[in-house]
Amino acid sequence: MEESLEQILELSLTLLMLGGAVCACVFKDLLNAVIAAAFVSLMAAILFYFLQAPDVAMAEASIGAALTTAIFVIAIKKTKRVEEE
Amino acid sequence: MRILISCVLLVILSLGLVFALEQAPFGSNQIDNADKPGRFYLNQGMEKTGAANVVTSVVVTYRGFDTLGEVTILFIAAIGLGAVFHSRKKVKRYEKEKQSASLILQTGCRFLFPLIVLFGTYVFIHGHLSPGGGFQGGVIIASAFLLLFLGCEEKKIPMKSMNTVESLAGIIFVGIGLAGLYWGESFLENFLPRGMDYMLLSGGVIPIIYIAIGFKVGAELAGIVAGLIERNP
Amino acid sequence: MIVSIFLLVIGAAIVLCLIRLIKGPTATDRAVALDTVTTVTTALLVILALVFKRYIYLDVALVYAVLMFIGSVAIARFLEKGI
Amino acid sequence: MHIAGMIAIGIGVLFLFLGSFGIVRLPDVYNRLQAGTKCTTFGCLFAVLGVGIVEPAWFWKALLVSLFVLLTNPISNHALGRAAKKSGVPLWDGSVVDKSRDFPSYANTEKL
Repeated sequence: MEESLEQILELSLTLLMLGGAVCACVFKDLLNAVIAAAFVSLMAAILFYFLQAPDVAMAEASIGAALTTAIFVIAIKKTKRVEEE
Repeated sequence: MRILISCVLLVILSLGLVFALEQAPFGSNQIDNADKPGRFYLNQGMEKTGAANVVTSVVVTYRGFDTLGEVTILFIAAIGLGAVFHSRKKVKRYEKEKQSASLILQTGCRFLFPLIVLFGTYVFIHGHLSPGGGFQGGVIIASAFLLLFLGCEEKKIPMKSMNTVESLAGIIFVGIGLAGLYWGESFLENFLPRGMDYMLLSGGVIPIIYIAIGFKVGAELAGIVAGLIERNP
Repeated sequence: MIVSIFLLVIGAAIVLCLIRLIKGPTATDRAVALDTVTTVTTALLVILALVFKRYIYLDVALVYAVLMFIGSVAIARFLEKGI
Repeated sequence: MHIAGMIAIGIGVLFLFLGSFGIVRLPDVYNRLQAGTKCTTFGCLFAVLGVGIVEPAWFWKALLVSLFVLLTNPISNHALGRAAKKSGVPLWDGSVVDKSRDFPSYANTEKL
Protein backbone atom coordinates (compact mmCIF):
# COMPACT_ATOMS: atom_id res chain seq x y z
CA MET A 1 0.00 0.00 0.00
CA GLU A 2 1.25 3.47 -0.75
CA GLU A 3 2.60 5.73 1.93
CA SER A 4 0.13 8.57 1.33
CA LEU A 5 -2.95 6.36 1.54
CA GLU A 6 -1.70 4.91 4.79
CA GLN A 7 -1.30 8.39 6.24
CA ILE A 8 -4.75 9.41 5.05
CA LEU A 9 -6.34 6.38 6.71
CA GLU A 10 -4.50 6.94 10.00
CA LEU A 11 -5.50 10.61 10.01
CA SER A 12 -9.14 9.82 9.33
CA LEU A 13 -9.21 7.13 12.03
CA THR A 14 -7.80 9.49 14.65
CA LEU A 15 -10.27 12.18 13.55
CA LEU A 16 -13.17 9.75 13.93
CA MET A 17 -11.91 8.72 17.37
CA LEU A 18 -11.72 12.34 18.46
CA GLY A 19 -15.19 13.07 17.12
CA GLY A 20 -16.66 10.17 19.04
CA ALA A 21 -14.83 11.13 22.22
CA VAL A 22 -16.11 14.72 22.03
CA CYS A 23 -19.65 13.36 21.57
CA ALA A 24 -19.23 11.12 24.61
CA CYS A 25 -18.27 14.16 26.66
CA VAL A 26 -21.00 16.47 25.36
CA PHE A 27 -24.13 14.29 25.47
CA LYS A 28 -26.37 14.79 28.48
CA ASP A 29 -28.25 11.52 28.10
CA LEU A 30 -25.87 8.93 29.52
CA LEU A 31 -27.05 6.13 27.23
CA ASN A 32 -25.97 8.18 24.21
CA ALA A 33 -22.62 8.77 25.89
CA VAL A 34 -22.20 5.01 26.32
CA ILE A 35 -22.94 4.47 22.63
CA ALA A 36 -20.38 7.11 21.64
CA ALA A 37 -17.80 5.50 23.94
CA ALA A 38 -18.41 2.14 22.24
CA PHE A 39 -17.79 3.86 18.89
CA VAL A 40 -14.49 5.26 20.18
CA SER A 41 -13.37 1.83 21.30
CA LEU A 42 -14.25 0.36 17.89
CA MET A 43 -12.14 2.96 16.13
CA ALA A 44 -9.29 2.37 18.58
CA ALA A 45 -9.43 -1.34 17.79
CA ILE A 46 -9.18 -0.63 14.05
CA LEU A 47 -6.23 1.68 14.69
CA PHE A 48 -4.40 -1.02 16.67
CA TYR A 49 -5.11 -3.50 13.89
CA PHE A 50 -3.80 -1.03 11.35
CA LEU A 51 -0.56 -0.62 13.29
CA GLN A 52 -0.15 -4.42 13.19
CA ALA A 53 -0.90 -5.28 16.82
CA PRO A 54 -3.65 -7.91 16.53
CA ASP A 55 -3.41 -9.08 20.16
CA VAL A 56 -4.18 -5.62 21.47
CA ALA A 57 -6.88 -5.16 18.86
CA MET A 58 -8.57 -8.37 19.99
CA ALA A 59 -8.44 -7.34 23.65
CA GLU A 60 -9.78 -3.87 22.85
CA ALA A 61 -12.59 -5.32 20.73
CA SER A 62 -13.72 -7.88 23.27
CA ILE A 63 -13.37 -5.76 26.40
CA GLY A 64 -14.10 -2.29 25.09
CA ALA A 65 -17.06 -2.86 22.84
CA ALA A 66 -18.95 -5.82 24.30
CA LEU A 67 -18.33 -6.15 28.02
CA THR A 68 -17.81 -2.51 29.00
CA THR A 69 -20.92 -1.38 27.13
CA ALA A 70 -23.04 -3.96 28.91
CA ILE A 71 -21.59 -3.11 32.34
CA PHE A 72 -22.19 0.62 31.77
CA VAL A 73 -25.76 -0.04 30.66
CA ILE A 74 -26.45 -2.14 33.77
CA ALA A 75 -24.95 0.61 35.94
CA ILE A 76 -27.20 3.21 34.27
CA LYS A 77 -30.16 0.94 34.93
CA LYS A 78 -29.31 0.84 38.62
CA THR A 79 -28.85 4.63 38.91
CA LYS A 80 -30.17 7.53 36.81
CA ARG A 81 -30.23 7.96 33.06
CA VAL A 82 -30.11 11.71 32.51
CA GLU A 83 -27.26 13.80 33.79
CA GLU A 84 -28.21 17.04 35.54
CA GLU A 85 -26.49 20.37 35.53
CA MET B 1 -17.69 30.37 16.16
CA ARG B 2 -17.09 28.04 19.07
CA ILE B 3 -17.73 25.05 16.81
CA LEU B 4 -15.23 26.37 14.26
CA ILE B 5 -12.54 26.88 16.89
CA SER B 6 -13.12 23.42 18.33
CA CYS B 7 -12.92 21.85 14.86
CA VAL B 8 -9.59 23.59 14.17
CA LEU B 9 -8.26 22.40 17.53
CA LEU B 10 -9.37 18.84 16.74
CA VAL B 11 -7.55 18.85 13.41
CA ILE B 12 -4.37 20.15 15.06
CA LEU B 13 -4.56 17.52 17.79
CA SER B 14 -5.09 14.66 15.36
CA LEU B 15 -2.22 15.86 13.14
CA GLY B 16 0.02 15.85 16.19
CA LEU B 17 -1.08 12.32 17.08
CA VAL B 18 -0.44 11.05 13.55
CA PHE B 19 3.01 12.57 13.27
CA ALA B 20 3.92 11.31 16.72
CA LEU B 21 2.84 7.80 15.75
CA GLU B 22 4.76 8.05 12.47
CA GLN B 23 8.08 8.25 14.30
CA ALA B 24 7.82 4.78 15.79
CA PRO B 25 8.54 1.81 13.47
CA PHE B 26 5.29 -0.05 14.08
CA GLY B 27 5.03 -3.48 12.55
CA SER B 28 8.36 -3.32 10.79
CA ASN B 29 11.23 -5.63 11.42
CA GLN B 30 13.98 -3.07 11.21
CA ILE B 31 14.92 -2.06 14.70
CA ASP B 32 18.16 -0.16 14.35
CA ASN B 33 20.11 -0.90 17.48
CA ALA B 34 21.07 -4.54 17.46
CA ASP B 35 21.76 -4.83 21.16
CA LYS B 36 18.30 -3.73 22.29
CA PRO B 37 16.16 -6.42 23.96
CA GLY B 38 13.53 -6.10 21.23
CA ARG B 39 15.94 -7.52 18.68
CA PHE B 40 16.63 -10.43 21.04
CA TYR B 41 12.95 -11.21 21.50
CA LEU B 42 12.25 -11.05 17.77
CA ASN B 43 15.16 -13.23 16.75
CA GLN B 44 15.41 -15.83 19.46
CA GLY B 45 11.99 -15.98 21.10
CA MET B 46 10.78 -18.63 18.66
CA GLU B 47 13.66 -21.05 19.29
CA LYS B 48 13.85 -20.50 23.02
CA THR B 49 10.17 -20.80 23.90
CA GLY B 50 8.51 -22.44 20.92
CA ALA B 51 5.76 -19.85 20.63
CA ALA B 52 5.19 -18.58 17.12
CA ASN B 53 3.49 -15.47 18.49
CA VAL B 54 6.19 -13.20 19.89
CA VAL B 55 3.75 -11.40 22.19
CA THR B 56 2.87 -14.67 23.87
CA SER B 57 6.51 -15.62 24.35
CA VAL B 58 7.12 -12.28 26.05
CA VAL B 59 3.95 -12.28 28.17
CA VAL B 60 4.05 -15.83 29.44
CA THR B 61 7.72 -16.77 29.67
CA TYR B 62 9.99 -13.75 29.84
CA ARG B 63 7.54 -11.66 31.81
CA GLY B 64 5.53 -14.43 33.46
CA PHE B 65 5.85 -13.07 36.97
CA ASP B 66 4.29 -9.82 35.78
CA THR B 67 1.35 -11.77 34.34
CA LEU B 68 0.84 -13.38 37.74
CA GLY B 69 0.65 -9.87 39.18
CA GLU B 70 -1.97 -8.82 36.59
CA VAL B 71 -4.14 -11.83 37.41
CA THR B 72 -3.83 -10.96 41.10
CA ILE B 73 -4.96 -7.40 40.41
CA LEU B 74 -8.09 -8.68 38.67
CA PHE B 75 -8.75 -11.06 41.57
CA ILE B 76 -8.49 -8.20 44.09
CA ALA B 77 -10.88 -6.10 41.98
CA ALA B 78 -13.41 -8.96 41.97
CA ILE B 79 -13.09 -9.31 45.76
CA GLY B 80 -13.66 -5.57 46.22
CA LEU B 81 -16.77 -5.61 44.03
CA GLY B 82 -18.10 -8.61 45.93
CA ALA B 83 -17.59 -6.77 49.21
CA VAL B 84 -19.45 -3.73 47.88
CA PHE B 85 -22.37 -5.73 46.49
CA HIS B 86 -22.77 -8.03 49.44
CA SER B 87 -25.97 -7.40 51.36
CA ARG B 88 -27.01 -9.10 54.58
CA LYS B 89 -30.69 -8.82 53.84
CA LYS B 90 -32.58 -11.52 52.04
CA VAL B 91 -32.61 -10.74 48.35
CA LYS B 92 -36.12 -10.27 47.08
CA ARG B 93 -36.46 -9.84 43.40
CA TYR B 94 -38.31 -6.82 42.18
CA GLU B 95 -39.75 -7.97 38.88
CA LYS B 96 -42.84 -5.88 38.57
CA GLU B 97 -42.36 -4.13 35.25
CA LYS B 98 -39.69 -6.39 33.84
CA GLN B 99 -40.26 -7.38 30.24
CA SER B 100 -39.14 -10.85 29.28
CA ALA B 101 -37.04 -11.34 26.19
CA SER B 102 -38.66 -12.20 22.89
CA LEU B 103 -38.70 -15.72 21.50
CA ILE B 104 -36.15 -14.97 18.78
CA LEU B 105 -33.68 -13.56 21.29
CA GLN B 106 -34.13 -16.49 23.67
CA THR B 107 -33.62 -19.06 20.92
CA GLY B 108 -30.64 -17.19 19.52
CA CYS B 109 -28.96 -16.90 22.90
CA ARG B 110 -29.51 -20.56 23.67
CA PHE B 111 -28.10 -21.52 20.27
CA LEU B 112 -25.10 -19.18 20.33
CA PHE B 113 -23.95 -19.79 23.92
CA PRO B 114 -22.02 -23.06 23.30
CA LEU B 115 -20.54 -21.69 20.07
CA ILE B 116 -19.15 -18.63 21.83
CA VAL B 117 -17.73 -20.75 24.66
CA LEU B 118 -16.10 -23.01 22.05
CA PHE B 119 -14.60 -20.02 20.27
CA GLY B 120 -13.19 -18.63 23.52
CA THR B 121 -11.61 -22.00 24.22
CA TYR B 122 -10.05 -21.96 20.76
CA VAL B 123 -8.64 -18.49 21.38
CA PHE B 124 -6.89 -19.36 24.61
CA ILE B 125 -5.63 -22.78 23.62
CA HIS B 126 -4.12 -21.47 20.38
CA GLY B 127 -2.66 -18.42 22.13
CA HIS B 128 0.91 -19.26 21.16
CA LEU B 129 0.13 -19.73 17.47
CA SER B 130 -2.40 -17.03 16.62
CA PRO B 131 -3.31 -13.63 18.08
CA GLY B 132 -5.11 -13.86 21.36
CA GLY B 133 -4.40 -15.49 24.65
CA GLY B 134 -5.69 -16.09 28.12
CA PHE B 135 -7.16 -12.69 28.80
CA GLN B 136 -8.93 -12.41 25.47
CA GLY B 137 -10.36 -15.92 25.66
CA GLY B 138 -11.50 -15.34 29.23
CA VAL B 139 -13.30 -12.17 28.23
CA ILE B 140 -15.03 -14.01 25.38
CA ILE B 141 -16.26 -16.70 27.78
CA ALA B 142 -17.48 -14.05 30.22
CA SER B 143 -19.34 -12.40 27.31
CA ALA B 144 -21.10 -15.71 26.67
CA PHE B 145 -22.33 -15.78 30.27
CA LEU B 146 -23.39 -12.13 29.94
CA LEU B 147 -25.42 -13.10 26.88
CA LEU B 148 -27.10 -15.80 28.95
CA PHE B 149 -28.02 -13.17 31.55
CA LEU B 150 -29.43 -10.87 28.86
CA GLY B 151 -31.30 -13.43 26.82
CA CYS B 152 -32.89 -16.14 28.90
CA GLU B 153 -33.28 -15.38 32.58
CA GLU B 154 -34.60 -18.76 33.60
CA LYS B 155 -31.18 -20.36 33.28
CA LYS B 156 -29.35 -20.05 36.57
CA ILE B 157 -25.60 -19.94 36.69
CA PRO B 158 -23.97 -21.90 39.52
CA MET B 159 -21.84 -19.25 41.18
CA LYS B 160 -20.45 -21.62 43.84
CA SER B 161 -18.82 -23.91 41.26
CA MET B 162 -17.59 -20.86 39.37
CA ASN B 163 -15.72 -19.68 42.46
CA THR B 164 -14.24 -23.17 42.79
CA VAL B 165 -13.05 -23.08 39.17
CA GLU B 166 -11.46 -19.68 39.72
CA SER B 167 -9.54 -20.81 42.81
CA LEU B 168 -8.40 -24.03 41.13
CA ALA B 169 -7.12 -22.10 38.10
CA GLY B 170 -5.09 -19.78 40.32
CA ILE B 171 -3.61 -22.72 42.21
CA ILE B 172 -2.66 -24.41 38.92
CA PHE B 173 -0.90 -21.28 37.68
CA VAL B 174 1.21 -20.90 40.82
CA GLY B 175 1.83 -24.65 40.93
CA ILE B 176 3.23 -24.69 37.39
CA GLY B 177 5.52 -21.81 38.30
CA LEU B 178 6.79 -23.67 41.38
CA ALA B 179 7.24 -26.85 39.33
CA GLY B 180 9.45 -24.88 36.96
CA LEU B 181 11.45 -23.78 39.96
CA TYR B 182 11.79 -27.41 41.10
CA TRP B 183 12.66 -29.16 37.84
CA GLY B 184 14.26 -26.25 36.06
CA GLU B 185 16.13 -23.21 37.15
CA SER B 186 13.66 -20.37 37.44
CA PHE B 187 10.03 -19.60 38.19
CA LEU B 188 7.70 -20.55 35.29
CA GLU B 189 10.46 -22.27 33.36
CA ASN B 190 9.47 -24.58 30.52
CA PHE B 191 10.10 -28.07 31.83
CA LEU B 192 7.91 -30.08 29.47
CA PRO B 193 9.31 -31.49 26.19
CA ARG B 194 8.48 -29.54 23.04
CA GLY B 195 7.14 -30.94 19.81
CA MET B 196 7.45 -29.62 16.31
CA ASP B 197 7.31 -25.90 15.66
CA TYR B 198 4.02 -24.34 14.54
CA MET B 199 2.02 -27.26 15.96
CA LEU B 200 -0.36 -27.21 18.89
CA LEU B 201 1.99 -28.96 21.32
CA SER B 202 5.03 -26.85 20.50
CA GLY B 203 4.67 -24.59 23.49
CA GLY B 204 5.47 -26.84 26.43
CA VAL B 205 3.78 -25.30 29.44
CA ILE B 206 2.39 -22.25 27.61
CA PRO B 207 -1.01 -23.81 26.69
CA ILE B 208 -1.49 -25.06 30.26
CA ILE B 209 -0.78 -21.61 31.70
CA TYR B 210 -3.11 -20.03 29.17
CA ILE B 211 -5.89 -22.50 30.02
CA ALA B 212 -5.50 -21.57 33.70
CA ILE B 213 -5.53 -17.83 32.96
CA GLY B 214 -8.52 -18.16 30.64
CA PHE B 215 -10.65 -20.02 33.17
CA LYS B 216 -9.65 -17.61 35.94
CA VAL B 217 -10.42 -14.43 33.98
CA GLY B 218 -13.66 -15.81 32.61
CA ALA B 219 -14.93 -16.91 36.03
CA GLU B 220 -13.98 -13.59 37.65
CA LEU B 221 -15.63 -11.41 35.01
CA ALA B 222 -18.76 -13.56 34.94
CA GLY B 223 -18.92 -13.24 38.72
CA ILE B 224 -18.63 -9.46 38.48
CA VAL B 225 -21.45 -9.27 35.91
CA ALA B 226 -23.66 -11.60 37.98
CA GLY B 227 -23.08 -9.51 41.09
CA LEU B 228 -23.98 -6.34 39.19
CA ILE B 229 -27.19 -7.75 37.72
CA GLU B 230 -28.60 -9.40 40.81
CA ARG B 231 -27.99 -6.46 43.11
CA ASN B 232 -31.05 -4.47 44.09
CA PRO B 233 -30.77 -0.72 43.60
CA MET C 1 -4.67 -0.27 -6.42
CA ILE C 2 -8.34 -1.15 -6.50
CA VAL C 3 -8.21 -2.25 -2.87
CA SER C 4 -7.33 1.31 -1.81
CA ILE C 5 -10.54 2.54 -3.47
CA PHE C 6 -12.45 -0.04 -1.43
CA LEU C 7 -10.81 1.15 1.77
CA LEU C 8 -11.67 4.78 1.02
CA VAL C 9 -15.32 3.91 0.29
CA ILE C 10 -15.58 2.01 3.58
CA GLY C 11 -14.06 4.99 5.39
CA ALA C 12 -16.74 7.20 3.84
CA ALA C 13 -19.38 4.75 5.08
CA ILE C 14 -18.04 5.01 8.64
CA VAL C 15 -18.11 8.80 8.41
CA LEU C 16 -21.78 8.69 7.33
CA CYS C 17 -22.61 6.49 10.32
CA LEU C 18 -20.82 8.92 12.63
CA ILE C 19 -23.03 11.72 11.25
CA ARG C 20 -26.15 9.75 12.20
CA LEU C 21 -24.61 8.97 15.60
CA ILE C 22 -24.19 12.70 16.23
CA LYS C 23 -27.52 13.86 14.80
CA GLY C 24 -29.92 11.07 15.71
CA PRO C 25 -32.94 12.34 17.60
CA THR C 26 -33.52 9.30 19.83
CA ALA C 27 -31.19 6.81 21.46
CA THR C 28 -32.44 4.04 19.20
CA ASP C 29 -31.15 5.86 16.12
CA ARG C 30 -27.73 6.01 17.63
CA ALA C 31 -27.83 2.33 18.56
CA VAL C 32 -28.76 1.43 14.97
CA ALA C 33 -25.86 3.54 13.70
CA LEU C 34 -23.47 1.76 16.08
CA ASP C 35 -24.72 -1.63 14.93
CA THR C 36 -24.16 -0.66 11.30
CA VAL C 37 -20.65 0.52 12.12
CA THR C 38 -19.81 -2.85 13.64
CA THR C 39 -20.91 -4.72 10.52
CA VAL C 40 -18.95 -2.36 8.28
CA THR C 41 -15.93 -2.78 10.54
CA THR C 42 -15.98 -6.57 10.22
CA ALA C 43 -15.75 -6.27 6.43
CA LEU C 44 -12.99 -3.65 6.78
CA LEU C 45 -10.91 -5.95 8.99
CA VAL C 46 -11.20 -8.84 6.53
CA ILE C 47 -10.16 -6.61 3.62
CA LEU C 48 -7.22 -5.26 5.65
CA ALA C 49 -6.12 -8.85 6.31
CA LEU C 50 -6.08 -9.28 2.52
CA VAL C 51 -3.95 -6.15 2.22
CA PHE C 52 -1.43 -7.25 4.83
CA LYS C 53 -1.47 -10.86 3.52
CA ARG C 54 -1.62 -12.43 6.99
CA TYR C 55 -3.89 -15.43 7.46
CA ILE C 56 -3.98 -15.27 11.26
CA TYR C 57 -5.40 -11.75 11.25
CA LEU C 58 -8.77 -13.24 10.34
CA ASP C 59 -9.15 -14.27 14.00
CA VAL C 60 -9.70 -10.65 14.98
CA ALA C 61 -12.49 -10.33 12.43
CA LEU C 62 -13.99 -13.51 13.84
CA VAL C 63 -14.01 -11.93 17.32
CA TYR C 64 -15.83 -8.93 15.89
CA ALA C 65 -18.39 -11.09 14.12
CA VAL C 66 -19.07 -13.14 17.24
CA LEU C 67 -19.05 -10.55 19.99
CA MET C 68 -20.26 -7.27 18.57
CA PHE C 69 -23.95 -8.01 18.86
CA ILE C 70 -23.81 -8.35 22.64
CA GLY C 71 -23.47 -4.58 23.11
CA SER C 72 -26.46 -3.95 20.84
CA VAL C 73 -28.53 -6.57 22.65
CA ALA C 74 -27.65 -4.97 26.01
CA ILE C 75 -28.74 -1.52 24.80
CA ALA C 76 -31.95 -2.94 23.34
CA ARG C 77 -32.82 -4.83 26.52
CA PHE C 78 -32.28 -1.63 28.48
CA LEU C 79 -34.55 0.35 26.17
CA GLU C 80 -37.41 -2.14 26.45
CA LYS C 81 -36.99 -2.15 30.26
CA GLY C 82 -35.75 -5.70 30.33
CA ILE C 83 -32.69 -6.03 32.54
CA MET D 1 -10.06 -16.17 -9.80
CA HIS D 2 -8.51 -12.93 -8.66
CA ILE D 3 -10.77 -10.80 -10.83
CA ALA D 4 -13.91 -12.66 -9.72
CA GLY D 5 -13.00 -12.18 -6.07
CA MET D 6 -12.32 -8.48 -6.60
CA ILE D 7 -15.71 -8.07 -8.31
CA ALA D 8 -17.39 -9.77 -5.33
CA ILE D 9 -15.58 -7.50 -2.86
CA GLY D 10 -16.60 -4.50 -4.97
CA ILE D 11 -20.28 -5.50 -4.85
CA GLY D 12 -20.05 -5.96 -1.08
CA VAL D 13 -18.38 -2.61 -0.50
CA LEU D 14 -20.96 -0.88 -2.69
CA PHE D 15 -23.77 -2.36 -0.63
CA LEU D 16 -22.06 -1.39 2.62
CA PHE D 17 -21.79 2.19 1.40
CA LEU D 18 -25.43 2.24 0.28
CA GLY D 19 -26.53 0.93 3.67
CA SER D 20 -24.64 3.67 5.48
CA PHE D 21 -26.11 6.24 3.09
CA GLY D 22 -29.57 4.95 3.94
CA ILE D 23 -28.77 5.32 7.63
CA VAL D 24 -28.28 9.03 7.04
CA ARG D 25 -31.05 9.73 4.53
CA LEU D 26 -34.09 7.73 5.65
CA PRO D 27 -36.69 9.44 7.83
CA ASP D 28 -37.30 7.33 10.95
CA VAL D 29 -35.96 4.46 13.03
CA TYR D 30 -37.84 1.64 11.36
CA ASN D 31 -36.78 2.67 7.87
CA ARG D 32 -33.22 3.07 9.03
CA LEU D 33 -33.34 -0.45 10.44
CA GLN D 34 -34.17 -1.69 6.92
CA ALA D 35 -31.03 -0.07 5.54
CA GLY D 36 -28.88 -1.02 8.50
CA THR D 37 -29.90 -4.65 8.54
CA LYS D 38 -30.41 -6.12 5.11
CA CYS D 39 -28.04 -3.97 3.12
CA THR D 40 -25.05 -4.28 5.41
CA THR D 41 -25.52 -7.99 6.09
CA PHE D 42 -25.57 -8.69 2.36
CA GLY D 43 -22.57 -6.44 1.76
CA CYS D 44 -20.55 -7.97 4.57
CA LEU D 45 -21.30 -11.47 3.29
CA PHE D 46 -20.14 -10.59 -0.21
CA ALA D 47 -16.98 -8.81 0.95
CA VAL D 48 -15.90 -11.66 3.25
CA LEU D 49 -16.63 -14.37 0.70
CA GLY D 50 -14.83 -12.32 -1.96
CA VAL D 51 -11.71 -12.33 0.19
CA GLY D 52 -12.13 -16.09 0.52
CA ILE D 53 -12.27 -16.38 -3.28
CA VAL D 54 -9.19 -14.22 -3.86
CA GLU D 55 -7.09 -16.33 -1.48
CA PRO D 56 -8.43 -19.89 -1.82
CA ALA D 57 -6.53 -21.13 1.25
CA TRP D 58 -8.53 -18.77 3.43
CA PHE D 59 -11.92 -19.88 2.20
CA TRP D 60 -13.06 -21.94 5.18
CA LYS D 61 -12.27 -19.35 7.80
CA ALA D 62 -13.93 -16.66 5.67
CA LEU D 63 -16.98 -18.91 5.43
CA LEU D 64 -16.98 -19.19 9.23
CA VAL D 65 -16.85 -15.40 9.62
CA SER D 66 -19.73 -14.93 7.20
CA LEU D 67 -21.73 -17.65 8.98
CA PHE D 68 -21.35 -15.87 12.31
CA VAL D 69 -22.33 -12.54 10.74
CA LEU D 70 -25.39 -14.21 9.28
CA LEU D 71 -26.31 -15.62 12.72
CA THR D 72 -25.69 -12.64 14.99
CA ASN D 73 -26.64 -9.59 12.96
CA PRO D 74 -30.39 -10.32 12.52
CA ILE D 75 -30.75 -11.11 16.25
CA SER D 76 -29.36 -7.76 17.38
CA ASN D 77 -31.38 -5.84 14.80
CA HIS D 78 -34.56 -7.64 15.80
CA ALA D 79 -33.88 -6.71 19.43
CA LEU D 80 -33.31 -3.07 18.46
CA GLY D 81 -36.51 -2.86 16.44
CA ARG D 82 -38.55 -4.38 19.24
CA ALA D 83 -36.96 -2.02 21.73
CA ALA D 84 -37.82 0.96 19.53
CA LYS D 85 -41.46 -0.14 19.36
CA LYS D 86 -41.65 -0.90 23.07
CA SER D 87 -40.06 2.37 24.13
CA GLY D 88 -42.61 4.34 22.14
CA VAL D 89 -40.64 5.81 19.24
CA PRO D 90 -43.30 7.20 16.88
CA LEU D 91 -43.66 6.23 13.25
CA TRP D 92 -42.90 8.64 10.43
CA ASP D 93 -45.82 10.81 9.34
CA GLY D 94 -45.85 9.43 5.82
CA SER D 95 -45.96 5.77 6.79
CA VAL D 96 -49.14 4.03 5.70
CA VAL D 97 -49.41 0.73 7.57
CA ASP D 98 -48.76 -0.39 11.15
CA LYS D 99 -49.25 -4.12 11.54
CA SER D 100 -48.03 -4.17 15.12
CA ARG D 101 -51.47 -3.17 16.45
CA ASP D 102 -52.75 -6.65 15.66
CA PHE D 103 -50.51 -8.26 18.26
CA PRO D 104 -51.49 -8.09 21.93
CA SER D 105 -47.97 -7.63 23.26
CA TYR D 106 -47.48 -4.43 21.27
CA ALA D 107 -51.02 -3.11 21.68
CA ASN D 108 -50.62 -0.65 24.55
CA THR D 109 -47.10 0.55 24.11
CA GLU D 110 -47.96 4.07 23.05
CA LYS D 111 -48.19 5.54 26.51
CA LEU D 112 -44.86 4.27 27.79
